[in-house]
Amino acid sequence: MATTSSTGAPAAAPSLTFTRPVFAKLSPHPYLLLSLSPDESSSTRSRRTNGRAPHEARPIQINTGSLSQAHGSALVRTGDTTVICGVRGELLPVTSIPQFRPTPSYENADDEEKARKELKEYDLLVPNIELATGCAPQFLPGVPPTTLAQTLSTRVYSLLHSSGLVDGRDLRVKYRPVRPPQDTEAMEEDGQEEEEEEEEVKAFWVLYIDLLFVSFDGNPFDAAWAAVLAALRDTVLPAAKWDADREMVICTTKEKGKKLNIRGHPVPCSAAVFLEKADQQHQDKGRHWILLDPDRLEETLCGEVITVVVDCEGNETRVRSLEKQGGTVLGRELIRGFVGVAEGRWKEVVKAMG
Amino acid sequence: MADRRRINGPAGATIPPVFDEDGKQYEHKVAKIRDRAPTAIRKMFLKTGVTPSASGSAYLEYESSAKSGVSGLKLSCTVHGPRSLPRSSPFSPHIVLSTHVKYAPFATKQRRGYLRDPSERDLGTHLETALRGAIIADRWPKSGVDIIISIIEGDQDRETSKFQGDETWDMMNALSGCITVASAALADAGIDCVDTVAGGVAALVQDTSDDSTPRIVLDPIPSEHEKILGACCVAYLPIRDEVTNLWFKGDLPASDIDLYTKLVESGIQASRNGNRVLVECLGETVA
Amino acid sequence: MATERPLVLPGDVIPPSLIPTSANPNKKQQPLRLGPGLRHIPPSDIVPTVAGQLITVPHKNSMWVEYNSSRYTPTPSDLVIATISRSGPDFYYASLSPYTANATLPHLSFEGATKKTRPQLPPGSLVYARVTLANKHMDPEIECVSSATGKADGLGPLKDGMVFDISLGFARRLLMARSKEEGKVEVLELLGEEGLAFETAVGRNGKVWVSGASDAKGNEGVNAKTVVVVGRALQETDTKRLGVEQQRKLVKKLVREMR
Amino acid sequence: MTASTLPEAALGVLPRADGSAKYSHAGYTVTASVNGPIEAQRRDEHPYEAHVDVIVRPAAGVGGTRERHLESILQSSLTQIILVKNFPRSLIQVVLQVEDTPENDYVNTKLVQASLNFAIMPALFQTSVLALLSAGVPMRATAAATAVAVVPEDGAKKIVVDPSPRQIEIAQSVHVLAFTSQEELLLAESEGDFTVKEWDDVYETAQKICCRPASTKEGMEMVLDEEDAGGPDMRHFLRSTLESKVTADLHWK
Amino acid sequence: MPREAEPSLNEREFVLKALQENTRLDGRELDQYRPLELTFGDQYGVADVTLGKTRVLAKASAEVTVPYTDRPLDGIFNIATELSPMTSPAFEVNRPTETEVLISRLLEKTVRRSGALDTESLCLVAGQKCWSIRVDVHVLSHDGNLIDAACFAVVAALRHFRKPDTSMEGGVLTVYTPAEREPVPLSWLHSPFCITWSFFGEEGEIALLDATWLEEQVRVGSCTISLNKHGEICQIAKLGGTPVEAVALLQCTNVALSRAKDFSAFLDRKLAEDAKRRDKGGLLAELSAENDR
Repeated sequence: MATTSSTGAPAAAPSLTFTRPVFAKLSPHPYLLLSLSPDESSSTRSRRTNGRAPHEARPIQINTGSLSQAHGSALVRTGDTTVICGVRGELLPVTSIPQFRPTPSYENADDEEKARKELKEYDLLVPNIELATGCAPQFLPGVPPTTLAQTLSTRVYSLLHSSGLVDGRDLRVKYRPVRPPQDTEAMEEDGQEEEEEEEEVKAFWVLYIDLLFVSFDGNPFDAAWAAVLAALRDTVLPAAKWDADREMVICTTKEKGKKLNIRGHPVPCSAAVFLEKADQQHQDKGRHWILLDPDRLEETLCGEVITVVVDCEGNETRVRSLEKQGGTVLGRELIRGFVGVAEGRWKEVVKAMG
Repeated sequence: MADRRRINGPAGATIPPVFDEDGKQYEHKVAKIRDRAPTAIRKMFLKTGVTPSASGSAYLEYESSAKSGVSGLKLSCTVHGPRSLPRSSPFSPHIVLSTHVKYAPFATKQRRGYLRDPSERDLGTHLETALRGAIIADRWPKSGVDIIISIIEGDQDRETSKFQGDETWDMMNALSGCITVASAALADAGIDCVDTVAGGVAALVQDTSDDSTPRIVLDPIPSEHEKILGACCVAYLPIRDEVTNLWFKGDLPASDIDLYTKLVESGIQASRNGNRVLVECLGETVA
Repeated sequence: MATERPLVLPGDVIPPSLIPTSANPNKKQQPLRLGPGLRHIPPSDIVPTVAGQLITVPHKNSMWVEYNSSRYTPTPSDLVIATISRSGPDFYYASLSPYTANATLPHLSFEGATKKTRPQLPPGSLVYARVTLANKHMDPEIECVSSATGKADGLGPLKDGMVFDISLGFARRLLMARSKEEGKVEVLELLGEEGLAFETAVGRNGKVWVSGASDAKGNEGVNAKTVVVVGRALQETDTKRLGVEQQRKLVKKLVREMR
Repeated sequence: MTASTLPEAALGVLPRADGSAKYSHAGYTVTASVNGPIEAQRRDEHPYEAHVDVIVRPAAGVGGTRERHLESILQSSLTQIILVKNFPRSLIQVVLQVEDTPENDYVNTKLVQASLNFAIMPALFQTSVLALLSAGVPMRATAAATAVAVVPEDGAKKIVVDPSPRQIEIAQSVHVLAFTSQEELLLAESEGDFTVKEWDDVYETAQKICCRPASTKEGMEMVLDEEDAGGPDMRHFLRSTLESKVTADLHWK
Repeated sequence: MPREAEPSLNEREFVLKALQENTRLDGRELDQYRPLELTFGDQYGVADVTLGKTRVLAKASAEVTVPYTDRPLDGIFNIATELSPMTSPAFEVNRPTETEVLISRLLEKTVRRSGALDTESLCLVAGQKCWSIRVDVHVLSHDGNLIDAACFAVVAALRHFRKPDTSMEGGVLTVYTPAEREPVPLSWLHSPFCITWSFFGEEGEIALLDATWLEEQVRVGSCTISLNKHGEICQIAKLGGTPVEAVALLQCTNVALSRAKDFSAFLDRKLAEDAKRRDKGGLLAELSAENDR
């Protein structure tokens, strides 16, 4: 087994003779290690090979509404990671929901809670992430989604539901059967107000949330989620109503569409842990660095990763999701501290979202 | 059976929104008439190096015309290689091109699936022939290069093409865009070409507005015309004055014999314009 | 008893009291020898890597973890039963355990083998061999002749007979010099006492080869049944974890059934 | 069906696998097989260490994106505790077959579900560790995981160990934490809505369950008494399960 | 994936030699099965079957869905057999092997096509809604004769299974959760079983039941007979291999019938025991459900 010393120091020596890219290709770990731990003599501070400080994230740009075919869209760029998100609504008549129940078994729950369950029960949110666009050499098309792509999709899906970002009530298309002919006016309403007892749900909007990576340079989840969040906030569903005669939902461009009301600003913040010793099997781990917003090279060199999703809108910071795996460096204290870092990132991202 | 590697959504089929305006559409279609001169092509925005980790990459966007609902074409292309072919594949004296064109699910009016459909495969084959003529293939024996294009937004109108039915006209615009953007990406990847190939589209259209005499227009937008009689998409090498790929569709009135040649020539003209943008962009990056 | 052979789990801290410090000072200090299931983490930690009983032998100044597993990892000088899977120009490629990389067996490493006289072994043949080289970075190498003496010492192709799978722990017990006393396995002796004529070869890789005694008449009939009985006796002793007494019962039962 | 309060486990249940374990707790029953180190396919062959391959198979229906996610989480965690460096170029394969999951009597179960089911993690985690131990795969340490939910209860918030599907439905946040036997935090997965303070409490509870200091006989009874309060004592459970296995294996000693 | 290990020449020869002396390695008679065990899970419709070292788990599940357009009055019934690396590292996920295809086809013929489950009873709203019943077969341990074990597990699981209760009022379908109404059993018509013979020797003159994995690797042919306790044969499959005397095959069928009777009696007994066990269990579950509210 390679002893830890031999992975570190000797490999560093030839670095003087190699050009940086060659050194990076040949022995990436020592390359990053060297740059992170400059010898005490020199005054240079600990920097990553991408020139960032360990706790420095890449600036984030967010543009929304650039796609005309989608009902909502966003383009997110952090460094060399670029992802596009398109949200498109399609209609799902209740008749084509086999397990649909007009009065679900959870009447006791309030309407909002009910709507939230509908989202999950009827699969009204459908996020998918496409990596096989040649966005990086390892992601070429013509292959089924990689484990990474599937994992990302699942994480987005889970966070969508657990954070209750979308209000399920926005996705209902309701209809009030008309008894006396004079209140035909009531038909015109798109069922957003309170006397819902007479109204019945005729269909649901299904939101297809498709993410496409144009360029991939690490930390896909943060970028992807930012895109989802921005795109959903940009989403306007066409005004739709149930046409009893034609037994179908009819949309119109005459009335102005329905803007989704998106609850909260959950923003993820990811980091990877870089270990001084390539051999992590020892108890004493030696030094380590927590690299915020890791790039592609760093991700290949780090085993342990953490993602914390926070929402700082209220007076108290709420954590909406916490995922840490693949290592044992990040203990209780470090994670506590990292939530603070996440709060910082939250401000940047929310600002970028405008 | 559902794709177990993706999140599939509801079991029952979902329906894209139906608008009450549909059907009445046809009458006031004439309203949005082409405001460009027949020989003018839309403004293009081309940028290379959008995907740094790829050997070469480029992004192309057509200026979306004034009318709302009409989106400009948006394309992103990455080039990977040249790299050695996998052991399994047979010896090849020249470089092996593999082109892959895919519409993003949100690119068109109808949501696209993740699996490639025939039209996307067609685009891929057309693109390959168009490029093969431009690349100096035998400079890279035993190696292959992947050219991947994502159509982020199709060149399509929200309402139309239900009426013109045929989506081919849109595909032609898409193809010419693909050729131009791929050519830029190849140059960015430093893969030797005899010349910079670019795509161009010309169509023979018929509009009541100009007493429905057929006329040839460059870079047509199907929705701006009532009837498209025929169109062609050419991939053209300006310096060598060669056409590497030609795709023609439609039926031309037999009355005018050299109408076909006219059409192709205007196609070439369109491609020249495209080429100008291309060279400009490359010039910047080199400088 | 538990105090002598405490249960250890991976990563447990071994109390220093249990780590032998060379017993008698007059004999010169010999280094602490770590057996299987332990690893040394500099500077001075000794940590178990498997679940088992910690055995310490102070006078030998050695310690290891006693455990039973079913996946064989080759170790030099182990005796193994290998199945030839194919033959190369100079080597046979032989499998020691399923789904693992083949071991190499030089064509000439048989007793008195020359290019002409070497045994021709078709795929599927069995050989009794010794592991000569085994390290995690290379595929193992085995031999059917002692490189020192040039003699086979019982190694070589195994004709006829049958191989039975047994657990690695049981194989080790069978191979013990005093398997009866240390390993608490008597089956074979008992079967012999019952008058069964058979020969066996035990492979450390969890295989035992049993064959009817090759008597001049070669009365096959008897052999097959005998072999089955021996095989079952061994496997049941292993899987049902029989003590000496139960082994005796088992043998009686099996032999009765056979006759 | 009512979920068992105490975990149960059996080792070596699959005679033809190198190692195997069946584990049931809180309504979940999982069987795992471990094979390895065996020859790795070229595509996941690593020159310096063993590739750990984890496969999760649901009881009903085909696995989907959710299973892939669970697999990747388990894979990254197990790679940490297995001494992968000891077996370069080889493969250690862990297959987890879910047999039983607690039913929520208030919903009809849907077959294909993309949403992550946290509560199943501990069962999967424990089973794989047990199977690895039974296979005698060299490890740096053992580990244990547990699921904890913060459930609102008449105004106040209550921490529930091994929550039932019903409790998860109404929970404000659900957490899964895993610790190595050296008390390092190996895995932490939380979703819902919670504060750092709440997470701290959750951490305390989970840690108590996963790494209660090895207890003596009478200490153990005491543990059993406070079962309902603190949840099961995973470390002791692991040890006693292995104890019986090892003594059985070495009965002849 | 690493290839399946082939038995050595010695093993091949010996197995045959022993059989010629009517001796099997585990001392069984030629027509003797290994001890068959069956345990039901906590949930309805989970059957765990062991046959010596072979172990198969079958799980039945139900879902409301849309019927096939060509069969608007029928429900949907599927048996999914997917061998995982748990069966043997030689199997790869999403890579069906011959064994796998064979098993699923035989189960299909035996259970589905023989109309063991009344699919019309699964129809809820003609052409719109129906039950989709699915059985997942998981092979946990493979020591030969997967087919017989799997078939028994599937039948056991389906007969043990309960699907949610439903009702129709004014064209509105309601599927009740277990809390609202006790689930109901499937309408089951008959219980077919697979009995597989393996043949050995030049003319396949030696025939035996319930072959182990090693025996299967050495056999020259096999024949699977599917029938119920009434002796109604659903299918007979002898897929190639050494030709066998027709008369011998008849003999096999007779023995198969008696085995089928044993199986069905055994299954009935187990189901009865489980029902008794549940009577209390069910009540408890109800109570606990009350507490949850």
